[in-house]
Amino acid sequence: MQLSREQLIEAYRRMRRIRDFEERVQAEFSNGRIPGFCHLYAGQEASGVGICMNLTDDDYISSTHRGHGHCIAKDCSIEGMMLEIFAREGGLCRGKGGSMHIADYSKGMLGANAIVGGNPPIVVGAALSAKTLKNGRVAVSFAGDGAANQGTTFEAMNLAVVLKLPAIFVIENNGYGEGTGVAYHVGAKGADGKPDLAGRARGMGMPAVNVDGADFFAVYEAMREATERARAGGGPSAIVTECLRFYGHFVGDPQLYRSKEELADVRANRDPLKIFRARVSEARLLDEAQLDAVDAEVAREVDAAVRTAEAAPFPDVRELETDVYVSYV
Amino acid sequence: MQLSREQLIEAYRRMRRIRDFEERVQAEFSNGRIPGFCHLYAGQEASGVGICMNLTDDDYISSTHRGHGHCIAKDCSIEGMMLEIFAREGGLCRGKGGSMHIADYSKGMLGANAIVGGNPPIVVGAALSAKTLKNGRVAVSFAGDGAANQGTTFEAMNLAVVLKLPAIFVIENNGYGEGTGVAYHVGAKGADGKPDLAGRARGMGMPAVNVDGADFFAVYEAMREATERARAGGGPSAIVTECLRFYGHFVGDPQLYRSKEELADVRANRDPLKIFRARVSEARLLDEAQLDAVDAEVAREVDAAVRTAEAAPFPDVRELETDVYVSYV
Amino acid sequence: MPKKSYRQAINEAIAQEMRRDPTVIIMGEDVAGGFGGSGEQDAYGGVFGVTKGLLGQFGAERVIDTPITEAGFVGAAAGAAATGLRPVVELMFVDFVGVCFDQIYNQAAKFRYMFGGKVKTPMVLRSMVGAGFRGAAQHSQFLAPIFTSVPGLKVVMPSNAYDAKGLLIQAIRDDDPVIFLEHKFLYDTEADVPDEPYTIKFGEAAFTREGDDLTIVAFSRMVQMANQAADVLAKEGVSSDVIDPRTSSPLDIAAIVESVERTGRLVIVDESTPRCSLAADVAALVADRAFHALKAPIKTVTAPHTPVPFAPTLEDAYIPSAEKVEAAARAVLASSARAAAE
Amino acid sequence: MPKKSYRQAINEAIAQEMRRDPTVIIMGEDVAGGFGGSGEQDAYGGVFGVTKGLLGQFGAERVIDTPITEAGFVGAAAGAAATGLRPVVELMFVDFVGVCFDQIYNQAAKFRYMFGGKVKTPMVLRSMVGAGFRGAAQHSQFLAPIFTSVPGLKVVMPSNAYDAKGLLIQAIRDDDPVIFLEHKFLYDTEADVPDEPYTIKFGEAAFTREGDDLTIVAFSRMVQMANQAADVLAKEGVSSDVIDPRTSSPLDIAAIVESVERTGRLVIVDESTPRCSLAADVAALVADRAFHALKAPIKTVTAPHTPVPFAPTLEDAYIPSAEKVEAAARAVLASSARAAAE
Ligand SMILES: Cc1ncc(C[n+]2csc(CCOP(=O)(O)OP(=O)(O)O)c2C)c(N)n1
Ligand SMILES: Cc1ncc(C[n+]2csc(CCOP(=O)(O)OP(=O)(O)O)c2C)c(N)n1
Ligand SMILES: [Mg+2]
Ligand SMILES: [Mg+2]
Repeated sequence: MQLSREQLIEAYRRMRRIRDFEERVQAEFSNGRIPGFCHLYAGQEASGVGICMNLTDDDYISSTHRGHGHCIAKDCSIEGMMLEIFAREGGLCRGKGGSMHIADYSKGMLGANAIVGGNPPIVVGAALSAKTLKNGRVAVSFAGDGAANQGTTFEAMNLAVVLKLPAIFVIENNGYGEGTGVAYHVGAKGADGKPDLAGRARGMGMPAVNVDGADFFAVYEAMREATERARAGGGPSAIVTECLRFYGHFVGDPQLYRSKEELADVRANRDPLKIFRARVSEARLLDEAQLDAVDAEVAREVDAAVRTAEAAPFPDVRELETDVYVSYV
Repeated sequence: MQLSREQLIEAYRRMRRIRDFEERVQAEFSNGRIPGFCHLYAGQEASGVGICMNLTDDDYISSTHRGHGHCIAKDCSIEGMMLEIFAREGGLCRGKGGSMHIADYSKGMLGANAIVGGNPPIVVGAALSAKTLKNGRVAVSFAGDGAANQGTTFEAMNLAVVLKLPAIFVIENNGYGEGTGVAYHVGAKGADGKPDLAGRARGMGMPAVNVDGADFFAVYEAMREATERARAGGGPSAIVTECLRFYGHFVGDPQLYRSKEELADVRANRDPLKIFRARVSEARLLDEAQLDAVDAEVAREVDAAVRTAEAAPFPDVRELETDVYVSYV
Repeated sequence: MPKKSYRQAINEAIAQEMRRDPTVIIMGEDVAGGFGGSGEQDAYGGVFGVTKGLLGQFGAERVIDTPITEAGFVGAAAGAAATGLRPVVELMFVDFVGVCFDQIYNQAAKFRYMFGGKVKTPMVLRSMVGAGFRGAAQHSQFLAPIFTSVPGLKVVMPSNAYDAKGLLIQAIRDDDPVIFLEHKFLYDTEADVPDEPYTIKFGEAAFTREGDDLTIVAFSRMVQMANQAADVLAKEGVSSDVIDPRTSSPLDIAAIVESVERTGRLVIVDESTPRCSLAADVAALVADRAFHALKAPIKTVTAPHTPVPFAPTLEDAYIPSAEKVEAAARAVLASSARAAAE
Repeated sequence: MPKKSYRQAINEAIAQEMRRDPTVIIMGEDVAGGFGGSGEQDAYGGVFGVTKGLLGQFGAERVIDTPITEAGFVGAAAGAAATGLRPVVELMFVDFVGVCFDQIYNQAAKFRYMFGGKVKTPMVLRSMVGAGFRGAAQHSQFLAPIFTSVPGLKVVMPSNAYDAKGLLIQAIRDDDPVIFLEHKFLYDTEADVPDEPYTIKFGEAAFTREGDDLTIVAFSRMVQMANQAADVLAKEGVSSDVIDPRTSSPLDIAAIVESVERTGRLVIVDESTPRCSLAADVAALVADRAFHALKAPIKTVTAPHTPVPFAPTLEDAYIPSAEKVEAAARAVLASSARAAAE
């Protein structure tokens, strides 16, 4: 593991940011302060951060309706995000996109996407740019277990293999697409009888691995290999991260489709932050005080972001018809 | 092999019909007597017939732009087909569909389809009908190697596995999608370095086999197993038939993308009719005279079909606006 | 008569038809919800609970949750419809049509014509339309014009609970493919809805207000805005026909023409973006067929030529409002008065 | 000036832009044709040979054959455009849009707005439109209205070789996503086409005939029918403006309104099916903005509300003909004469 102390702290910071951010969004949403829908990433932190700690701002990622975590993992400003989620003029999308459409091209974040399966083809395009322009970048598609069934996902995978592109397909298997369980919706089963998303990706002609998506280190390592291969011209890979969401599909979801036991188990045994802390403490890589300091710092950041967002103006109604085109007669 | 003499003769008859029909269409088209585009099935006869000899009129098939062979394999009237291809009122689609849209529901032929990848979902629906209505039917999707890359094909496969439907996905790998070779357009490669369409289907969670699509007996046997499994409630299967087309993608295609050697080899060594004749003669299942009699009979049939078609009227212009709806205000 | 919500009316229509006809099935994402999970099986009943309870009544063979593969399962509905079932398939938000449009417009809609009239495809595609929920650009569109433009489809958009039930039962019994557009803003609106099954014929407009000075044609939720505007104008002595065509294909153009021949003035209200919209469609038909009766320009009130924005300040300005309808009506009235004075 | 075909003009536009700008690439099915086969590599150059020769000039890194996965590669074009390339992507027949529409209307078209104006998506989607080739229901559609209705897209449909080159170069240089619709019937038509690169601005209509009695607006191939009809009428002393908007989005409505204000009479010719068509769109705009100038009903000449039939007898009746345009024009003229007489 080549991670420096600074990198470990940064990884923890981003995971903590995601957790705090999402818990705060959950609270603010429930208080009626956030319009629309929100899909929270809490519980899946190690997946997004384990992937993105391998990337620079020049590399590309593209995300889903559950995009807050990916943005934060890719180091987007949480203030800009919070403003956007609060529908304010100063948001990353100037209040026009909202939770499901956050993008920050300056960070290589090509956008959340409210169409399930919408983003994998777009990532193939970003990888094609990288290959054509020979700038050494890689492009990462995040998609859920549900999205993995969309035809676009398969098409994108085949295209990336055919054109040997530096694309990486991360499938975050959190067990559900809305209320429907992966054991039902993915027909392919492995030798263990479990849904075999990695096998399906391998069938498309690329290396694919399954990793524990609650374990930052496992995700990081799998991504390190995939990224090296991609940058070396070795073509695409797939990484299936097995993780679980703490909350419902959307904020407000009563989650009737999940048993009480499952929900309790998730928080007790599958918390990526707890697991990370335990690992770095055991291995004496970081001490508790450092981690606590990050916690405190992040809490302040998130709080400040909410306060900024609350105080910010909504977009002026004249913005309704701007930015449809770069230019139009 | 449980095929009776009558069945063998019938199989040969359908293969011969396809060959004669297609060669005649090629000639008539070149003479300017057939409007539009035609995609010929000659060379792939053993695939369609090997599959359909396992089916009854109640079972369903759905086809592609290269649909003549599948129609004939499913015992559609060649007169009705020829009338349709000649755009005549008496055609199977009353002149409104043409070569790319021949359908005959009385024979379980749900239609050719000019959208590559358009038919696999439709077949899933027919299989769903069969399962819901518990009528023991199976539904077969024919698709090419090119169509196998369409997202709809993957979606249909997964859906059929999830719902355990009596659907069979036949992928006719004739080496090309238009001018693009399968070695290029299918990213997945097997251990032998060749495109692995069966492996991809297996990855989707269903049994899949590769068979020699020029060998009627190999196709028939693979389909027998798949059909039994489907009728017994064992769910979908895939069969990849490796075959080659004698003609170009469409009538008139100069086929620059194929070498002269390839073209010569196809006719010399990959002719399903020659192979069939050799096999049944060697095994003394049928004698040459019987087969010659079929040839003569089919030649007359095809000739009669063309004469009927040539003499038949075009649809009256009043037909333009009929049959858009069952009823419309 | 019992008061029921639009949501209930739809649920009841489906349940009654499923009871009556064993070939009716429903399918879509989370139409039950909970399959393959560790908890309950009818957990969702559709994301807005419209199909809740049907699983318990009809079982998993007829209430079918699908993977997220709209092209796959909408195409399957078409194939099932052509082979003996009457599927009611749900496309959760109409915005998702882009991933399965081929199966709708090239397949289901064209089977009958392409195959020479020898096939019928009795499927219903239910889908949610409309802005106002802060759902942003990919969860708020109206898109009815795209379906309306397709020969072979029928397009239905109830504006109230009573119509929803009658039109949906008609849609399920209908032998052609029907696109049934439910406005998400209307689910909680109530109306008197009979318990018995009943049908409403396609292509028959409803008049929600009657008058002689102005014709307002409005679709789906926009009927509310039209009614409000008409009520304001009525207080000033301007009486309006408000016409809810209920189906855009077939369209009851005869009723509209008849009205315009009486009033001479037309405003059309449509939540679509303006280009090639339902509003444009109706305006064009009237500018041809009732031209000589017109006393003033035809005004349309639509969404602007923009995606649907997220921010409430912007989205509220995006949706046609009663005020905008009123303003359009006043412009038409003023213009005809000026013309008469000239 | 050298005579060139519409096909050559398009090829030349692409080649010149690829030479000028290394970020321009082309991709699609068989845009070269022959990859992975046993024969030649530039075997097709597009199914109608439009992109023939580009592989030899620019190599396989910039002339990219794709598998048959339109959603995949059209989406890839959008993603590539957002990250520094200028892809010219080919959707072979526009009829296939149903399998990739999401990537066009929810993704490429909306990026800029959804992301607050911070992104541009300079892609061109070239596609073949139109009936007349006996291609039947799934290879003959026009579909321009569907694109025109989408905010965020520009929609271009050249009616001749000269315009094809200038509009395509403009499209490639344009920073917004452009749908470029090539009528398959026009590939062999010729015009004077300069060798040098040139651009034609979007939203500027061309007048192919000028006159004061009647305005005929026609799109794409229909400009031919309009010209023929105008020429017949001219012999009888009726002079017409024939307006080719060239782009339906943006639309040069100012030119149309100005003309109708002069002529008072309008016929619109559009190969679309009638509902929510380009014809309806233009009619609605004029019925609002130039109402008081109108002397007669606005007539539209479109395809019927049917799929495209295969049989030549039917397809020939499907396509708007010069005779139908003439008949519509005569109806408009007669109606205004009657009105004047009253
Ligand atoms: C094309 C499309 N179909 C359906 C939906 C509705 N929808 C939104 S999220 C979701 C579930 C996605 O599941 P998954 O991919 O596993 O992601 P997760 O929510 O678990 O992160 C569905 C069905 C959509 N937004 N787009
Ligand atoms: C959606 C769609 N994309 C592209 C085409 C154009 N097209 C027609 S046939 C064909 C090749 C199909 O290849 P394959 O599936 O291997 O079938 P084959 O022609 O070899 O029988 C293509 C690209 C189409 N008809 N539909
Ligand atoms: Mg999931
Ligand atoms: Mg092939």
